[in-house]
Amino acid sequence: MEKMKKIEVIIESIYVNRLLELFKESDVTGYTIIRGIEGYGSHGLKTADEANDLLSNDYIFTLCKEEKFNKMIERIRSFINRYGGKCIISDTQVLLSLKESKYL
Amino acid sequence: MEKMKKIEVIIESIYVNRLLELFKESDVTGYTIIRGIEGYGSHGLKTADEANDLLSNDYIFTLCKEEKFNKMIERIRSFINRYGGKCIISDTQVLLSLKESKYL
Amino acid sequence: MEKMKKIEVIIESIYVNRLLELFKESDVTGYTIIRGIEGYGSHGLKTADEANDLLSNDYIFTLCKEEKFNKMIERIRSFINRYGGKCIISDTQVLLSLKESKYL
Amino acid sequence: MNIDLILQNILNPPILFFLLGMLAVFFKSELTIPQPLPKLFSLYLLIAIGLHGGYELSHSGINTYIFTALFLAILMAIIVPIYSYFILRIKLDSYNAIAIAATYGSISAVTFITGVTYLQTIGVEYGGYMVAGMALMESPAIVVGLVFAALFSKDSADKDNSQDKKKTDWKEIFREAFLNPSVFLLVGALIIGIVTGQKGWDSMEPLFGTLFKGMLAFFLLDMGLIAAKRIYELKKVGLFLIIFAIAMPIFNASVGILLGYFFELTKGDTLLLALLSGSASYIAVPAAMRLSVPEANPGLYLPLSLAVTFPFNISLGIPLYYYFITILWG
Amino acid sequence: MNIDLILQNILNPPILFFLLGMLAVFFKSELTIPQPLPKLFSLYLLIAIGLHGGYELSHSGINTYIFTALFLAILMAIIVPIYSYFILRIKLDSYNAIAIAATYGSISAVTFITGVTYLQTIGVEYGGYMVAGMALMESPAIVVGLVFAALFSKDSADKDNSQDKKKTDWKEIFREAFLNPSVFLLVGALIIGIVTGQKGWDSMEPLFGTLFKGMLAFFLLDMGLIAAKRIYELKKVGLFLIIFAIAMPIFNASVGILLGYFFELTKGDTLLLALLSGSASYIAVPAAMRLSVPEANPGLYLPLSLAVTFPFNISLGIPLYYYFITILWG
Amino acid sequence: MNIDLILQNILNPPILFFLLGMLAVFFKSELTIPQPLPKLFSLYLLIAIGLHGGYELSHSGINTYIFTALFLAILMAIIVPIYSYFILRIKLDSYNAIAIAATYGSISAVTFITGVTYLQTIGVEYGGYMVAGMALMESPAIVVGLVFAALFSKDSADKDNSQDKKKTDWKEIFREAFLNPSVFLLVGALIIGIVTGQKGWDSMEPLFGTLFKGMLAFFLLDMGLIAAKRIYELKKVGLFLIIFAIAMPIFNASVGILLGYFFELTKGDTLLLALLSGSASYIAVPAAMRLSVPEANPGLYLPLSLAVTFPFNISLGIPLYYYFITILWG
Ligand SMILES: Nc1ncnc2c1ncn2[C@@H]1O[C@H](COP(=O)(O)O)[C@@H](O)[C@H]1O
Ligand SMILES: Nc1ncnc2c1ncn2[C@@H]1O[C@H](COP(=O)(O)O)[C@@H](O)[C@H]1O
Ligand SMILES: Nc1ncnc2c1ncn2[C@@H]1O[C@H](COP(=O)(O)O)[C@@H](O)[C@H]1O
Ligand code: NA
Ligand code: NA
Ligand code: NA
Repeated sequence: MEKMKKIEVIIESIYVNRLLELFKESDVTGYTIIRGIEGYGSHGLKTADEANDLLSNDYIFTLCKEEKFNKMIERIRSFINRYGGKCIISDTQVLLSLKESKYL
Repeated sequence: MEKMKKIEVIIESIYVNRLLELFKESDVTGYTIIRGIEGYGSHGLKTADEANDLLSNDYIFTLCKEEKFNKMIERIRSFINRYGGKCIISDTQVLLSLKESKYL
Repeated sequence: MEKMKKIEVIIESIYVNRLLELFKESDVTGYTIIRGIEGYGSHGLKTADEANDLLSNDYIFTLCKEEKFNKMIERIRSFINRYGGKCIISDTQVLLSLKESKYL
Repeated sequence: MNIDLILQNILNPPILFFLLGMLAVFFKSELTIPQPLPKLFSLYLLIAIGLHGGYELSHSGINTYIFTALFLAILMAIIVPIYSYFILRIKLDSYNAIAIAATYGSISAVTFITGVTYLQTIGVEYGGYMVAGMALMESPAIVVGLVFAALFSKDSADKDNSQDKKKTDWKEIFREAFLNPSVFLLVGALIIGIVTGQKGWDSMEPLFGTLFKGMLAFFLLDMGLIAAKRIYELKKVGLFLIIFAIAMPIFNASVGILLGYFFELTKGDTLLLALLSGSASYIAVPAAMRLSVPEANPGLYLPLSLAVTFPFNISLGIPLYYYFITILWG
Repeated sequence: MNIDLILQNILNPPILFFLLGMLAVFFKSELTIPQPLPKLFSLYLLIAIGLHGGYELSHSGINTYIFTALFLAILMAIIVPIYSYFILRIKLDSYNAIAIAATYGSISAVTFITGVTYLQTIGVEYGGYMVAGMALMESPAIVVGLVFAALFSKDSADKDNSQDKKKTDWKEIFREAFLNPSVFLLVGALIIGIVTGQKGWDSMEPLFGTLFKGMLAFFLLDMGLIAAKRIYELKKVGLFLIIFAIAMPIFNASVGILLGYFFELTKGDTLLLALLSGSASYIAVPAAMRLSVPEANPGLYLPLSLAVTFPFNISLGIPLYYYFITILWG
Repeated sequence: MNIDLILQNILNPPILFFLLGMLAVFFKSELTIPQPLPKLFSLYLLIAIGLHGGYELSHSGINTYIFTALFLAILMAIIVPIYSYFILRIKLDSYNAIAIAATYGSISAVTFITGVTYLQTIGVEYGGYMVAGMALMESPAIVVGLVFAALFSKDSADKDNSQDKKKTDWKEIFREAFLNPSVFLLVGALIIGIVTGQKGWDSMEPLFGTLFKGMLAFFLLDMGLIAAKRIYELKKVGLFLIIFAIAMPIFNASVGILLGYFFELTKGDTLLLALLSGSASYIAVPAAMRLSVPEANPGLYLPLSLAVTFPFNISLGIPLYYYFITILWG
């Protein structure tokens, strides 16, 4: 098991590609997405039942080591300043497969 | 970054409006919902593929400061006693946008 | 409130039944599933929009006490070695309903 | 009873697709029809039923005969949950008796249209106004259930000391009774059908008329999957309730048939009245009961309605009730 | 103005289903049409419109008249967002003025086909090439919006010091303008319709022709739900913009009608040109604006387009514009 | 080879929608058809194919000719995965050779119905019993794959010391072979079609017959999106396998054609036999292989089947195989 940060982001679906680009540029090795979710926050109610990506959220999380996280955090902060959304950071343990123990 | 509690609740979809009311009465400023999920627990199997909200769960979480959480916890407990479901509480850090740093 | 481990697993949808079997054999008392989610990792991109369960992930989590977790962990590790996927472990507090306080 | 009557009903693609869905579960095939596809089918069926019923009403207008039929429909919808409650109290606590009584007091739209398909197959006339009857039969059982809940389970209100909660509930439950999606959409489409008449129907028929039986078959495939999955829960339900779930529909249908006979309804209309009386709700009422009587166990009323009464009615019930009718009418 | 014109439009099932959807929200019925069902309907409608338009173009070919009609369509699509921007700047900042101007400069496909349905109801001819006109009118407003964003809101680019970001945006926004799913699918289906001609249409007509009005009704039920939900946001929008959301379509449609009159389009084609000019986008343009002008508030442009302009156009706008046309044409 | 044969195939709306889907991906348009819409289309197509095949079988009955055709179908389904395996072993390890061989040994229903559409376009007769042939051809390759896995990759079983796991697998894999949703639904619908005959088909035809080509076009639009996305993975696949993915179908189809010739099948039936032999599974078999041979890389067998063989077969393969047939038959 490896200690890692779990970075969860909830943003308007329309901005998800831009966030994934940010992840890519930060050398993130993996992520998980749950699309078309709902929510309420400072930008109002997202109901996810519209013919429109502006009214629906996506939920993305990525796991990474503390160092990588420290490098990303400012970029995520300015992303959220510009596009809205929430970012939640928590401490987790990740169970690695044999192969991955080498990768990460 | 701000230390906050993440309160996750899994309940039968049919009760989600009542939970949101509880949130509202507790002055929760935001929440996120993932609808139509499946699960197994003391109330049996929820398969989410039925023409029926009783057999499907919703997953809701809200982030709030410790004080607000302490005020809510008894209401959530009695909600779960009445309607079933699970409530998970964990410690997280939330990255705030410039604007929100004032709000919360 | 009860201290528990939250074990989150992300795997190819096609293997979810096998994981649930593993859970059953480990006497897990409950779990939650979010199906058809997307992700990227060492096994490439899962887009969840295909007529095919191989290209989509499921997200499952279960809450259990530390002892049960310790018994399961090696089985999950060998599961992930064989079938891929990610397993995230974190510490949480679970709010129990009156009834359950007896069960668990 | 003539075996032909049964075969004429069962050897129709919709019923066979229902059986196919059940077989898929029994054989553990991984066939699934994920949400929101079942939702699409049920929206479609409700709109189609409503529009067509409205269209026929726009032709027939309202007369004493139709008025009588609709009156009988409401009558059945009120008395069935009342006497069901007292029968159920023999073995069950108040909460569960209320929930099950309300479930059986209301109706199942898919059972209704399977009956309509059967009448078309055997070439027996029926009236489009029976759709209005169906719409009128959905809500009364919910109201009866709520009144009984207020009368017979007051204690629960005391335990839970949040009084304001109780007040909001009433509004919410009223909405569940009269504005739940099924009733709302059915009545809405019915009115649109009446208002737009022949011209409206001409433009809607290709989708909501011609394709109807195919969509019913598709939907029943899904219902087969759903019903079969619930069968595994029946072992927890107990013999009394399983017998109830077959005997009660037959009894209710018989009452409907007798009423139809005495008030001189046609054979087709009587079958539909009987079927509505004998059918049990598995969407609207369970939802309303879950909200208003959370103490009742949905592990009882759902499997009974879905896995026993529904399959029984659409396979054997329909020809059985029609057999009763042919005997009475001579 | 003749009340009959309005009734002829409103007493059609599709419009009535739209009203039913709105009522569902006002009465707090829990009727929902969850994703991806709305997506299914909109994919269907785009393909159907494109195929049928292409099929008709394969018959008519291109001539000077059609060329004129298409030219007028593009003209309107360029000038509307330009003058709208300057009107909006009276009260709004640059960002919001750009986003709203672009929204109103583009078109709504569902408004268009509701107009087509109206013309069929009252038996007035129109040309299938107007579908090509519609396709041509989607993108210009996005381009105008982007040029204005570059001209009038440079400051924002400075604040955000990630210069490379700005470059990629242009490519992304170009894609949004010309390759967004609506434009892409519509144009693609149009070309397939042209290429496969009569034979192609014969094989596609049962799904994409015959069922069209039923599917439109189904989709408008959902649009009613969506529009009504947004109405609650209008209180934050302010009177100026609400007036804008009704006056602007009437004005734009009138300009379209005058152009149609002077360039001698037929009455049917002119109505469609007017309607396209008067309609506002609620999918493609809002998406493009959200990406390129994140500073603009979608809480303004979305409710205006969805909850004011769209309902107005399909209920009163269509007969009103047609009334103008009957006056001019005499 | 006559270019007309190709154009007759390609200039059909379904194939053009497939190309449109591919273009959407290449042009990076954000057109998507989210789940469960693709699922809806594939359920529809399976039911439609099954019902129609069953309906035709209810007319034709079983005779020696049909028996021969079905026998040849099974024969091809058994020998193709066997010889494919040995060809693939030249370059690949046992696991991947098994998975790919099984994939190519089974069939693709959408390829089959595209072929049926082609025959209708060019006016050539074929037998509805070929649907039964298709159903019979789905499973054998899975069984062959499993037997090979047991024979040639025993070592893996040892590594994993959970013996009981291995036992349950067999049951699960048997289910995958004979009760996977595709086979189950197809065979179920086929039987329903046979049992309900003319009368059943009459009631189902509006949905499952008349709309078929439109639904196929809709589904192929999605398949275009899916296939094109996988093309980007082909660079990791290597030239040997890409050549395999085109040469193998041609070879398998040719074997099918020769068998059809010697056993005196009609031209139409032979084309369908060839197409089934040449097509590769992209749903049922990959799923079964992923479960039973997790060591094989789905990044190989999925892109090959989806992004090479499927597009090749429905665009060039069909007319090519038909060209071979016209040469042989003279
Ligand atoms: N306090 C909160 N707890 C949980 N989720 C939140 C919270 N605030 C915002 N969100 C989620 O983040 C999304 C964007 O937040 P916002 O930008 O504040 O509107 C919302 O639509 C919610 O899904
Ligand atoms: N131990 C558990 N771990 C994860 N999820 C659970 C657990 N127990 C219950 N759940 C979820 O909570 C829902 C309601 O729980 P219950 O009221 O116990 O049936 C279940 O359907 C599951 O989705
Ligand atoms: N670093 C990561 N952060 C979040 N999710 C991940 C990460 N790596 C992998 N995943 C998820 O786990 C799935 C399987 O991982 P893998 O077996 O590495 O392909 C991926 O498709 C992702 O959904
Ligand atoms: Na009843
Ligand atoms: Na416009
Ligand atoms: Na094959």
